[in-house]
Amino acid sequence: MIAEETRKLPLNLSKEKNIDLYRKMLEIRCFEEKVFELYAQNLVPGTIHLYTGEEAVAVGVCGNLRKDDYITSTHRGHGHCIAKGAQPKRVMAEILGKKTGYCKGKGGSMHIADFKVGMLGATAVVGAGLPIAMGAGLSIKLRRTDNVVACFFGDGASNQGTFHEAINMAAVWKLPVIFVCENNVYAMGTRQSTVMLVKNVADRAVAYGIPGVAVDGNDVLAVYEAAQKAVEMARKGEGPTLIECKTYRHKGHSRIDPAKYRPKEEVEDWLRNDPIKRFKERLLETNVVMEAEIQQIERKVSAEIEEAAKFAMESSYPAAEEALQDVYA
Amino acid sequence: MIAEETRKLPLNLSKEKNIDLYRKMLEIRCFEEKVFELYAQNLVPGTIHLYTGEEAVAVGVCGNLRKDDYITSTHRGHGHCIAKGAQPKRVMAEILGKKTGYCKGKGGSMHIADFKVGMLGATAVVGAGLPIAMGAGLSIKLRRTDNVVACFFGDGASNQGTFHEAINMAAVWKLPVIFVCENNVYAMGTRQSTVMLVKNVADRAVAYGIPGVAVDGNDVLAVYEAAQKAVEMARKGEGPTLIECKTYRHKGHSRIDPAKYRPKEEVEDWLRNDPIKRFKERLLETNVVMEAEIQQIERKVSAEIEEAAKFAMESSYPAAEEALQDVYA
Amino acid sequence: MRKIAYREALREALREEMRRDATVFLLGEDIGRYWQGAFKVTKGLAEEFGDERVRDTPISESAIIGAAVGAAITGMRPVAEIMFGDLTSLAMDQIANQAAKIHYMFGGQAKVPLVIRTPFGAGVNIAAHHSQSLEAWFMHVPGMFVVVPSTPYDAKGLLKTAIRGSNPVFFCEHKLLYPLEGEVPQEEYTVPFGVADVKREGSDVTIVATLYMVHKALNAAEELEVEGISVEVVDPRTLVPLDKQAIIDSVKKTGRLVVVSEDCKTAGVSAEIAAVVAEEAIDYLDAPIKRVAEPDTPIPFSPPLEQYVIPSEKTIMKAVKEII
Amino acid sequence: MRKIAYREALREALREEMRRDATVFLLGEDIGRYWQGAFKVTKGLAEEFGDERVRDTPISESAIIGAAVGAAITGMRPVAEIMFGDLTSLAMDQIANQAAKIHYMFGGQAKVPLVIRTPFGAGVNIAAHHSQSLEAWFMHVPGMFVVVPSTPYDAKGLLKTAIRGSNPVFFCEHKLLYPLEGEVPQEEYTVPFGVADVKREGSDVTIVATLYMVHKALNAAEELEVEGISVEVVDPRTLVPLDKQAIIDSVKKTGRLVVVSEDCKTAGVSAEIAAVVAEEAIDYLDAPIKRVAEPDTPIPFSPPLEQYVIPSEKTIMKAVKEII
Ligand SMILES: Cc1ncc(C[n+]2csc(CCOP(=O)(O)OP(=O)(O)O)c2C)c(N)n1
Ligand SMILES: Cc1ncc(C[n+]2csc(CCOP(=O)(O)OP(=O)(O)O)c2C)c(N)n1
Ligand SMILES: [Mg+2]
Ligand SMILES: [Mg+2]
Repeated sequence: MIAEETRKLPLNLSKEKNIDLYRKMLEIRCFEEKVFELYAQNLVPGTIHLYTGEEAVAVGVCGNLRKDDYITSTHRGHGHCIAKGAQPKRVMAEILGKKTGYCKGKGGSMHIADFKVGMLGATAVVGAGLPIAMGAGLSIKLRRTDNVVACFFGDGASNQGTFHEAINMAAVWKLPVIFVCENNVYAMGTRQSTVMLVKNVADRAVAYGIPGVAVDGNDVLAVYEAAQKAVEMARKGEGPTLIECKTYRHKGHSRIDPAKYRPKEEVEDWLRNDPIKRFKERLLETNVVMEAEIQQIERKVSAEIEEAAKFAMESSYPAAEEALQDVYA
Repeated sequence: MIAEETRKLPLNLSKEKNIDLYRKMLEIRCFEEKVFELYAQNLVPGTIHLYTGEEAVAVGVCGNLRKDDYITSTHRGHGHCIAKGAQPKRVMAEILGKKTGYCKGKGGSMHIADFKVGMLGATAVVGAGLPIAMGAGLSIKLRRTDNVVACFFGDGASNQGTFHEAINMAAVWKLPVIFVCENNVYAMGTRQSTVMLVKNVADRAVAYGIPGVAVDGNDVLAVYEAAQKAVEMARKGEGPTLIECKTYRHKGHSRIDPAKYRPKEEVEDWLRNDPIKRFKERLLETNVVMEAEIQQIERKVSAEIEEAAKFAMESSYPAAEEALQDVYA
Repeated sequence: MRKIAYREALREALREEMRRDATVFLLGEDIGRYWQGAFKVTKGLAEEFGDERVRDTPISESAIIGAAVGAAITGMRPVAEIMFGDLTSLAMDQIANQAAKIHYMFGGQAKVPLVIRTPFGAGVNIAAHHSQSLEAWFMHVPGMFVVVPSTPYDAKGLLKTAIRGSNPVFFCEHKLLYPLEGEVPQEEYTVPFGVADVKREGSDVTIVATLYMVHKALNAAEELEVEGISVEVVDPRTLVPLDKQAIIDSVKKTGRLVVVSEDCKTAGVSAEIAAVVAEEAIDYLDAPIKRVAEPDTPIPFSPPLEQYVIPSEKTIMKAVKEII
Repeated sequence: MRKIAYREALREALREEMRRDATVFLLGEDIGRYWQGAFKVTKGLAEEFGDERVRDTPISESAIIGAAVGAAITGMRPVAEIMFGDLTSLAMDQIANQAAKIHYMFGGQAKVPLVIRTPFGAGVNIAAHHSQSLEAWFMHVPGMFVVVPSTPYDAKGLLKTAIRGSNPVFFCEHKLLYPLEGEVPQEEYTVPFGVADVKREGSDVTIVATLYMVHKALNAAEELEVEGISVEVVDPRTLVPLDKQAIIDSVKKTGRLVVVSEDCKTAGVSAEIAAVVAEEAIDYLDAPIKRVAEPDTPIPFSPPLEQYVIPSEKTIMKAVKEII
């Protein structure tokens, strides 16, 4: 875990930006808690992989992106969607398998996409998003726009061959891709330290001749800063960066996972290290916002997520025969 | 190319060992020249990938291996076979598609194996040998023998996902595998420096927390020394090493390749840097062997290869229906 | 006889073979003591045999199969688990080009006694990347056996045969079968490859079905019986080798064939079985062959959509009635 | 009409589409100025369009297809070359789970207009890893079209259609076809997907064949004519979509069907075509369906072995005579 001393004051960001980051993190947290609740009520089909505890990563990274920039996502993708600007209600509807969801119920929790905000979709094949993100980067380069792509993936994904192939290609071709490893210590029940000898996934950047940085993934500003640098580089055509964000999932891997493989103290430490709590404290300490404002935000976000859940629950399921549509464009 | 100053006197090796290394390299060279000749006479079906110019790699590595150690090989595998102790005549017969070949004509140049000497076979899928070699290492570990595996692969193969996955697993499990990258500057017409940003393939070892060394692959003793260290480590259960041997193929990639993508001076430099010529000069300079002995070896090797070719040419083709055999064990 | 679940039957096979033969070992993602397998098939095995022989791996499907290949050709008998059948696509080269071809390419020098276990099948709303049935891909790869057990009895007996054999075996399981209970004797037994099992006798129509579809076929058969239609249900149990004779014998008797399989229809399991009969037993047919399979779509997430594409008792009954 | 080689026809299609549409670009191993493609299809294109649009890649099949997918969903029209069809096994996840499923999984939001070109086929003694025919794997993947041109005319017209479409296309070529010459008009044309071509009319038996096998079927047909047997040769040209009607129409006319394809017999192309007819046109058949395909073996190296397993004029004629 990243030590206390790395805590920093808010960067040179406007109050609005700081509030924005906080608000987004909170939105994701509330959203995930709502999903958890609905799941417990048997309203969510299939399985879910919650982003709770990792909010600073998606928000810190996406805080640097424009609407026309791209991201790719994973099985643990709700947070990425919301951070990139997808509407919570349509994300929720998708998770519930409703027709009003982004994918009309065809994708579900593990396959959400919102191409309108540059969210190129989640893949449930661990590591499969890296080459696709790289390809989006190639497309940007060929089309000569100044967009960038942020590619989210887990620590577990960093052992896939696609990690190697995609980062190498992005490096060689100087593509505008930010590879963001969300190192939440585990891939299902497997500790990353048992399947990789180096300390940081970021250390692997050396093999591709690109910058690699490991940051406190529970410090939204640290993530923001690292991403900012990487995004700038990418926009200038100077190639990709590998950013590793050290974080932790508060819950089990998926809904059914009691996560007994995690030492109790480890979990407690990380719960104390909650990214939202930390950022809130910092905002208050530094007088960037007042308690009252925070409370107002919290109320608004909570109401908004309730709205989203209501929307999703009230939406109807797709008609069965729609299963046959959308196979070909 | 590796500079002159790295030239060393023979290591602390017996005369027999020195002669052995020389003899093996020569055997491979003569063998390949014979294959080339037979190919020109239309006696070799399919395509061929000659090892000419790279002999020091297979010989320097295999010089450290016992008969019961393993190797895995590639599409450019004739040299590996011979270095590991396969009989030239049966390798030649396989290349000609004869029944007396190691694989009864089923494999051909790209798929030779001789399990009796621990040569676990060549795969023609670039990079596919790395996981298999790793698996052989796992087998050694599980069976608690002290064998090792040497895994040969090209610079091009180092961009495959299997490179990443296999080396990582070997590292994590401390398997007795020596990953030997034969960096001959090109993968077909593609210069490695255009598809990899780091200087050495060996630099990638850092990503797996294992030793990585780049050596002059045209200096058989340099290869021998690096391999010796790696083999010792592996035998002691201390895990894998990545050795990159900088070398060059004298001919085109395959028979049909005029190799026009290579600058003339580059080719000339490397031809001057011939591993066999260099070692011979060194052996003579240091009086390890006398010119007369060398000549005797040359005559013997040449006769032996002629014998091998004769054997292969005189052998018969398999009967057509044998195509249906060996699908299942 | 005692009843145990399909997943327990598999576990028993693994346990017994690991006890019997020290060269048998397991590898795969999260199969060890911390997770015990995504579907808990390997539960308790790490505790008994240790972490070396019940080996958790990084998420590297290609290297998992490669590791199994390398181990198999040097004297071990690996059983590799790929967590979801869809993910075999990541290891297709190692499976189809290496594992399956090594014995042949090298002229019979090497044996490749390895088993790849993986679950296929839809029905639990986990969408396009976790629900496919891809048996047909592997049937099309010479040099490998393809096993499709539908009951705990078959699962245990076939897995033991797979582990003891000398060839690569692609061992298909089905997510919905894991909890299914069935009779499994205490005593040692194996089930041979290439021997179909007539799961129900009948005289009007033959249904050939595999994996979970066997049970849907049996349900459909029961309902059809009420309507006076007598259905024979043939379960090939292994797709490679395929017990053509058993299928043909049944068709000879009934004159009608419905093939039910959960994979996509085009170029799927049902195509091969239909083709075999069209080639070798067409004269016995009194009606067109019917294929009941997934329409050619990815598996959708939402329950009504997913249910729509999975072959059901209803679609099976409909197909039967169309040719009666 | 002028005659050009199959490889030139492909090159013309690439060149014309690249000139017409700036979003079309090529990527693959050694397709650029230094090697010009393993089979020289892309010769001269890097010179005309530059190294950016005719892009050499590292040896990373999975990332090549992934790059194409990422580019396709963001506005480009990539044409990826996989040097040998056997190597698609390394990119199977990106092909089958990503490229083919993205449009569906995401509810139609994204289009994936990409083409994967690759050569299949045996006959040049390059053994088990460079000689396979794996069309059937891709037919079994919903969401992707599978194209199998047998002539320069079809190759050019179908490739243009593939590049202009909105879906992923798996475009199969054949090593032995590249030098084959045939008539190709100077004028612009395309060949639609899903429309079979009757390459020869006949009345006694229908042969459905694809790729190089079309030519062997035509040769066999000629020889059979001498013996008084009139053969109709139907070339589906695309396997997905499959022009079932054309096949059925021909079978209606002849009453007999031989399916010829170079891939392994079990669960191969010929299984699907046989199954379609057994399902939809069995009443028109006067004889069993015959499949002529590779026996289920890896492709051996040695010339006599290899020739033995590849379907030949002789094996085709034998099959025809068995049902006449
Ligand atoms: C290629 C692949 N292998 C295995 C799985 C099963 N699986 C789903 S999530 C997961 C763990 C992923 O770990 P990580 O990449 O660290 O992401 P996290 O879940 O921790 O966010 C696994 C093994 C999969 N979906 N895809
Ligand atoms: C996976 C794969 N991709 C492409 C090919 C075609 N091919 C054969 S050899 C070769 C170049 C290999 O280069 P390298 O690994 O450097 O070995 P070298 O030929 O230089 O010894 C290629 C691309 C192949 N056989 N396998
Ligand atoms: Mg993780
Ligand atoms: Mg090379």
